[in-house]
Amino acid sequence: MSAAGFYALAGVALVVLGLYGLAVQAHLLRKLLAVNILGSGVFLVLVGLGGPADAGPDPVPHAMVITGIVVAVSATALGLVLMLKLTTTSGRPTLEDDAPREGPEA
Amino acid sequence: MPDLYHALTLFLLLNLGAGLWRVVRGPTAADRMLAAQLFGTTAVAILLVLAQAGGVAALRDVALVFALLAAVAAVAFVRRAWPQPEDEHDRP
Amino acid sequence: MTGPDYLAALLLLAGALFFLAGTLGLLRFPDVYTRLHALTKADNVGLGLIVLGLSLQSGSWLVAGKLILIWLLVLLAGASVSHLIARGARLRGIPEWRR
Amino acid sequence: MSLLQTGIDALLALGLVWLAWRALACPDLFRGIVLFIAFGLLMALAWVRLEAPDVALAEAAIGAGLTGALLLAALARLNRIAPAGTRADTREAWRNAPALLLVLAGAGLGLAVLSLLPEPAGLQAQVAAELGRSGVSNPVTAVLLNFRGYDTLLEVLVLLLALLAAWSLEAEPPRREAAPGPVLDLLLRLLLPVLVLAAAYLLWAGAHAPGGAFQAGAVLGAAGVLALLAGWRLQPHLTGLPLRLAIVIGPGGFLLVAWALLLTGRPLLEYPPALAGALILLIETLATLSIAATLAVLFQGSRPAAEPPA
Repeated sequence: MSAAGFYALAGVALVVLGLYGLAVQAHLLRKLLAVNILGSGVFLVLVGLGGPADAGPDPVPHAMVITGIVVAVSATALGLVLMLKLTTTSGRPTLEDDAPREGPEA
Repeated sequence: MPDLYHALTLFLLLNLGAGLWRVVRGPTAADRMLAAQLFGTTAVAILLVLAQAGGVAALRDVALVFALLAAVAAVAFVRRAWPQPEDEHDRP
Repeated sequence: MTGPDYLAALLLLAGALFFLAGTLGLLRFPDVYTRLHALTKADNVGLGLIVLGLSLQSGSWLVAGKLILIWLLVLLAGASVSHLIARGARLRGIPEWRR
Repeated sequence: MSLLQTGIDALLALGLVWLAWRALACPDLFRGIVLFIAFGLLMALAWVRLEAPDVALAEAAIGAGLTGALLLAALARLNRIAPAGTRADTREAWRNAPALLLVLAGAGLGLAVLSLLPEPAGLQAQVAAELGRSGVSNPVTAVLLNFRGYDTLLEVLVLLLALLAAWSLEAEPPRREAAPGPVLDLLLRLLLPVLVLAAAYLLWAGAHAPGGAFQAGAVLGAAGVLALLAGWRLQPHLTGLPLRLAIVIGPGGFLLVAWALLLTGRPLLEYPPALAGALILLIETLATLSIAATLAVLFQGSRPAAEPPA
């Protein structure tokens, strides 16, 4: 298999790990890490599939990934601000459904 | 010579992998951050070696960016994420 | 391979050795202060030797100058960060290792 | 390809997956963030191996510099707001996972990738054919600023949107920074001019070599983050209109160029070949300023005007 193949498959593994983390982690900061890892996996698949062929690497996925990286960091920054705001309001850095219920019996 | 460069790259990568043990073990936050600092230096070395091996001058620019920003994460750690000793922020 | 090639290879290998020493120190030394000491060996000497070896190979003063600039920047970052972390560790009362 | 190179690629790919797994699964959040910083570093090396130096530059500036600082600063604030909240029991969570569904999704994705790998069909030929008329000789910059310029226009607008959303949330103002001390102060005085110079170099080099507005903006933004971390703040008279102008000048200038071209009867963002190089440099310069200002202000999280003058 070509080198690009390794990275494309690693990208698939990162997508799965990211989805897994996003689904099962309660902490929002951890969810943001998961989204970032998921995004990195997508980028790797994109570039890996357009990877170095006989005609050289394909510049179009490269350009898309560069914009993707910048969008990811700005979205992460916004996500962190949202998380901090939520934590200030609710006292917990998790979404309501993920947290254990604190009913009157607790 | 290209074989030497690639062997060197592989060796440095293995070094980096060994350093991960310190990130996982700690014990203090400073130890983990130190290991990350070493990774940055190792990455610079790898990039410079690969630039020479493949004749890709642009990789030296990547190494330059790494070298320029090597301190950012560690400074963020020291200034923000490391729990402050009590008297530190009361000074003018 | 000619004479300069052997010299460059020797420098690169020596640099790699210092990286190994730095990593081993990071893993084996007992406290954060001694580990800082090990880390700076990789920054200063390890990268320095590799930069020297590659400069010999590059065959261009411009490239050699850029390599040395990169090394100096890493030195600056490494020295400052080591200082900041060591000072922070002392302020926070992280104990030094005693035999 | 030699065995050694295969070894490098295999090690990098495995390292990426292992780091991602540990970053998500380890019990301590701080450790997870440090592992994620190492992950970003390996990503940059992976881009190098994939012959994508432009992407490697962007990843180096953002993954190694900005993201780590952002996450660490957010963790610090989180620890102040909710000291107990940073340790979530991940083990519990990992047990109740819809694992089967994810294994199926992974298998499907893997099969799709494997079936696509043997015949990479790229746009190399089309880009190469049009490159002469694009105004630049770096194909990635040509795609970013010319062939798919509308993508990049929307992208700088996304950055602006993220900043507006963050500002509208009225997050708590950041605490006064401790005095930087002589070493950090000296580091900044030495490093900031070099950072600005490097950003200008990357911006200029982008026309013919890897580099460009995003990489330059990220490096300049990291310089701003470093200054903020040391406690340096903008003069009060600069935090109002001048800062906002720096933030909108990129998307604004881009839109003006697009509008002016429409008036001359051309399709959206199709530059006249004779002017393409100059227009791209103009747009990229303005975009670099805006990207840098936006990233640095996003790192701060709140409106700088809301701070009491120090």
